[in-house]
Amino acid sequence: MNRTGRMVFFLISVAGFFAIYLWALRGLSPFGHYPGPYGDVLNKVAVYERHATDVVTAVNFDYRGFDTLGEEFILFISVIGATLLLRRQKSETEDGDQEDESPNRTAPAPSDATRALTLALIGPMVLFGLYIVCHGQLTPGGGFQGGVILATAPLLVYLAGDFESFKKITSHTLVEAAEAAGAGGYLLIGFIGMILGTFYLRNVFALGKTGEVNSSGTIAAISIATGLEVAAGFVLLLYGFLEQTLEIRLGGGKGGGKK
Amino acid sequence: MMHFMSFFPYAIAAWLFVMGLYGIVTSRNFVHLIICLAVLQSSTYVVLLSIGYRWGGVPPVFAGPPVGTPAVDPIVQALMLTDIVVEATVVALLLALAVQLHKHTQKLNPDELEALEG
Amino acid sequence: MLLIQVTILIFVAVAGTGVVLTREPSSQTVAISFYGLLLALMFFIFQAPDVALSQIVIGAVALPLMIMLALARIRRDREQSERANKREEKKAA
Amino acid sequence: MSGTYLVPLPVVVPLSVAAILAGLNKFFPRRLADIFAMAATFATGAISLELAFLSRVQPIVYWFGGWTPRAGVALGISFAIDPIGASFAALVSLLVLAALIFSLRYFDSVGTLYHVLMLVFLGAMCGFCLTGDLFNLFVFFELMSASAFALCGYKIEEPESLQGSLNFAITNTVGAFLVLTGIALLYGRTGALNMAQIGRSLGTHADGLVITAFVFIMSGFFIKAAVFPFHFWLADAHAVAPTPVCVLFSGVMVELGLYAVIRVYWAIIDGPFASHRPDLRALLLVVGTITALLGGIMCFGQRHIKRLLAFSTVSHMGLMVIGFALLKPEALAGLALYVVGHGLVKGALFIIAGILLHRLGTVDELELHGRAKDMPISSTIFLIAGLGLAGLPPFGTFLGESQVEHSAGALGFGWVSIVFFIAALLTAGAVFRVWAHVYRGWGDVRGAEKSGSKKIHDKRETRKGQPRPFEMHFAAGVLVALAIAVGLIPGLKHEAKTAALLMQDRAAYQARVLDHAWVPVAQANEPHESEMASLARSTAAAVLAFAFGIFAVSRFWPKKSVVSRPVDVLISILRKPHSGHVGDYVAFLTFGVAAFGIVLAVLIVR
Repeated sequence: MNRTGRMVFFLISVAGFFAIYLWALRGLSPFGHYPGPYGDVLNKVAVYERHATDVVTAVNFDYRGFDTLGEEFILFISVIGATLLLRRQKSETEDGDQEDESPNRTAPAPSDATRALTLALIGPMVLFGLYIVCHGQLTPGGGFQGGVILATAPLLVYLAGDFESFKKITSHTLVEAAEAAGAGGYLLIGFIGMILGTFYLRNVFALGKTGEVNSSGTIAAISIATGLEVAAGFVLLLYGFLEQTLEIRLGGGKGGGKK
Repeated sequence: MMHFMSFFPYAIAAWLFVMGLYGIVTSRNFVHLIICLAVLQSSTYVVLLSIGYRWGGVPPVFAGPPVGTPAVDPIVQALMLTDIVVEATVVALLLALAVQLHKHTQKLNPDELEALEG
Repeated sequence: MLLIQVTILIFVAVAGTGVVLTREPSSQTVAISFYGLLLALMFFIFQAPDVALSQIVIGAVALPLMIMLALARIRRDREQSERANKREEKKAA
Repeated sequence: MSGTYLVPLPVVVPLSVAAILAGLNKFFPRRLADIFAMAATFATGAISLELAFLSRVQPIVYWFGGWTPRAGVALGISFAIDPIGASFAALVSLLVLAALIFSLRYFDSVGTLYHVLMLVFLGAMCGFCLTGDLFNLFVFFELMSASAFALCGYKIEEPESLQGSLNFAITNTVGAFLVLTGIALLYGRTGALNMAQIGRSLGTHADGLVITAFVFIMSGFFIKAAVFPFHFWLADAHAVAPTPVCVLFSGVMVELGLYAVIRVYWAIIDGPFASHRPDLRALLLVVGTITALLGGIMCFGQRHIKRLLAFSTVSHMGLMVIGFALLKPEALAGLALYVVGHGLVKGALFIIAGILLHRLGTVDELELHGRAKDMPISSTIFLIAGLGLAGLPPFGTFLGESQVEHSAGALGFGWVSIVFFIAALLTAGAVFRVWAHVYRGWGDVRGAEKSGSKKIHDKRETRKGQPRPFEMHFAAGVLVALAIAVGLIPGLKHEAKTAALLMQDRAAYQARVLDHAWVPVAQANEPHESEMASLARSTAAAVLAFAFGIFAVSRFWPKKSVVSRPVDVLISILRKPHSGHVGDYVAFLTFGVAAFGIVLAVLIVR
């Protein structure tokens, strides 16, 4: 189809689509009147049963923990997939064009002030990330959000220094192993319940005292595993794209790290 | 106002879905198209959020307010968390494909690609 | 509260439309980052702090960052091919 | 219940091995990774098969984390395993195993990442087959898609491959959001995510919300299932994906899209739709017929063998949609058998195409003309698989097809047999034509260069050398043999019908899941149908398809004559929308959703 044809066809279709969607939405209860019962039941029982004050985290890592397991693996496999898709082929080992003539390729090195500021940010950032990971069962946050925050720490190193030192901290093999360990850790925690003779992903650890950091049993453990996986996963994702972008500026670099 | 509000958030969700589709169909650049897909996805956030909302409800975090305070639905929020991860990962995969496509063809416009006709 | 809710919803709708209609990917990256922040704000207003936090780190930071990096790579491709073209032209001349 | 501890394993085992392989990426020699992956796949298949056997007596309900429902409210996520779901999981494992065997000589495997992707793909499809929770279904759908996108774009050096994967990924992601929106709508109405609980609280009234939610979920899954007008991505993705990935895409992934629609329909939507079944039947019969015929014609018009096989999958998906559309236990039983038979046969055909690519570096029918005369084993397997595609007794496809046709006849839709016949004639005919051209060297292809679809350049996927790769032939041969064996297992038909009754019994499903009740499984009564008629019909269809394929390479085939000109025009018109342009595909997708919604709305609310 040419552009006009496609446009006309689409506009007619989308009018019908919009109409049936709106028709469906009219069948929902009015906004602000959540009908329940799923959420209401959990709001009532989750804190007592799981000793976690953040019900969303309790849902994520316990009641519907199997969903989150799948979600972790979506992230896991996307990182693997992106690594695979961004891999360097044999034909472009050093990605050609060594005779790069454009002088403006090398960005100006960050000034010392910027450098100091960014480096000073790293410590608090890591602490903040860890805090979010560990307090998931108490306050908003958890392994997922904290993990992404943790992943920004190596990025700050990149901003302060350059890709080479970024590469040094984020030893590819190690980060890959960390990612798999996070995802595998989640699976393993699930197995504990099975080994003890109950169900997969059963929360079998001591629940602790509500409101304390080591409360809520496996929820905290899973949150930490998730944090590890997410942090490593996002570092790998950003690494993949950064490498694609920056290899020339740094004179080639080692490449995808694997054959 | 209350009456208006009882349907308005849902309509926003439908609108975002339609806009996302529009962007995808008319896109001239795969990166633009991928971003439109993210807009389309935000429609699902809005619809989930609206379904689980309750007037005057507190967030489903009972660190401050005692259990039993009317709260919004925690389930949709858990679903949205999954949804957000899905968004990030799908965008990452699609971008990786688009980057490679451009590397090999120097093209990103779907109108200019003709490799797969018939 | 009601007024804030209506306002943020309108903002989200307008910003979403704006992101779609911004055809230039690099300015669109800025737009999607802003849009991500607006969504996070909306989640916060509608009592979903957990989701808001995720949305800030993903929607407003990680996602635009990935898009930016991809665009940088694409721009590099362009420059490279342009240079190659020029070189060939030189040779031809 | 015995065997309960097995339930999470079909998902957890492949994912665990994937995590181990990914974590120790650098330290795993290639062969060790092969062995690990194959062992995990084999174990998954064995466990799934065992679950299928166990669930015959009573479907198995398993609550993750031990969150059994309270007062009919499901707190956690359940797996609800019945024989059909578990058998599909076993079929998935079998095809993954075949794909892994085929890819033993796959080049450039990037460490163990390929294995990791395959294993996660396997785990996701198994979870998809077994789950009883609607959102969990979506999660596994996305997990399956994410690994599929990466696998599809594996050959990053080919622009076609990247474009095909982008089309695949974009359309399927839009589909996933449609599904999610449908789930959100149902959740907003019922406040539940467990399928049994949604089904119970949805009531029996079909209003706008229920209709649209079903249309969204159905359309989203139909995108995966490549049903008209959502099928466009399929040929693009298949033409470019690596061969072992094609085996999985065509053999099971596409079918699982339909499986999800069937699961959701019988667990949830049949409540409100029970009195509107004729309306839904009419819509789906039309859609299925169009898909079957369009896919068949497009299939016959291809010269790129993988693309040809891809369109044959579209055609067969149409037949399967017809099997679902009848909404009868017998048809559902036939459909399940057909999925198994078709998956095995199609897997074998793709593997043989992969061998051609391995050996001769192309899968273009005309370029290959007569070049594979010295490949008797491939030739034989290809021919037998073609007969299986045509539905020759005693293939599993025949067993399924005859039951669907019988059920259709009982409902007064005798014309369904004609659709099956035409689809077999076109798709199997095309396969036989390829066989005659490539393996026999019959016919004359000079001057035919311009005809047919556009050529796609393929690169070799495998290391050169060893002209007769034993393990590739072994994989294909086993699949074909199993496809025949499926048709010969005594009592399988009866089992399938019992399983279909089980899947369709909504009240019993709800009682089992939500009330932990033991409901005796209703046994299907022995059918009293005449075997002879369908036996003769299907044999005749297969023979005619063979004759048609041979006729197509003979000199009597009308080229550029008065007869063929209208056909050429038709094909070129049909080819237009298959433009490879993702904007077109999404426009058609929007059209499809809107059309389904409006048609169902008009039929039901009138």
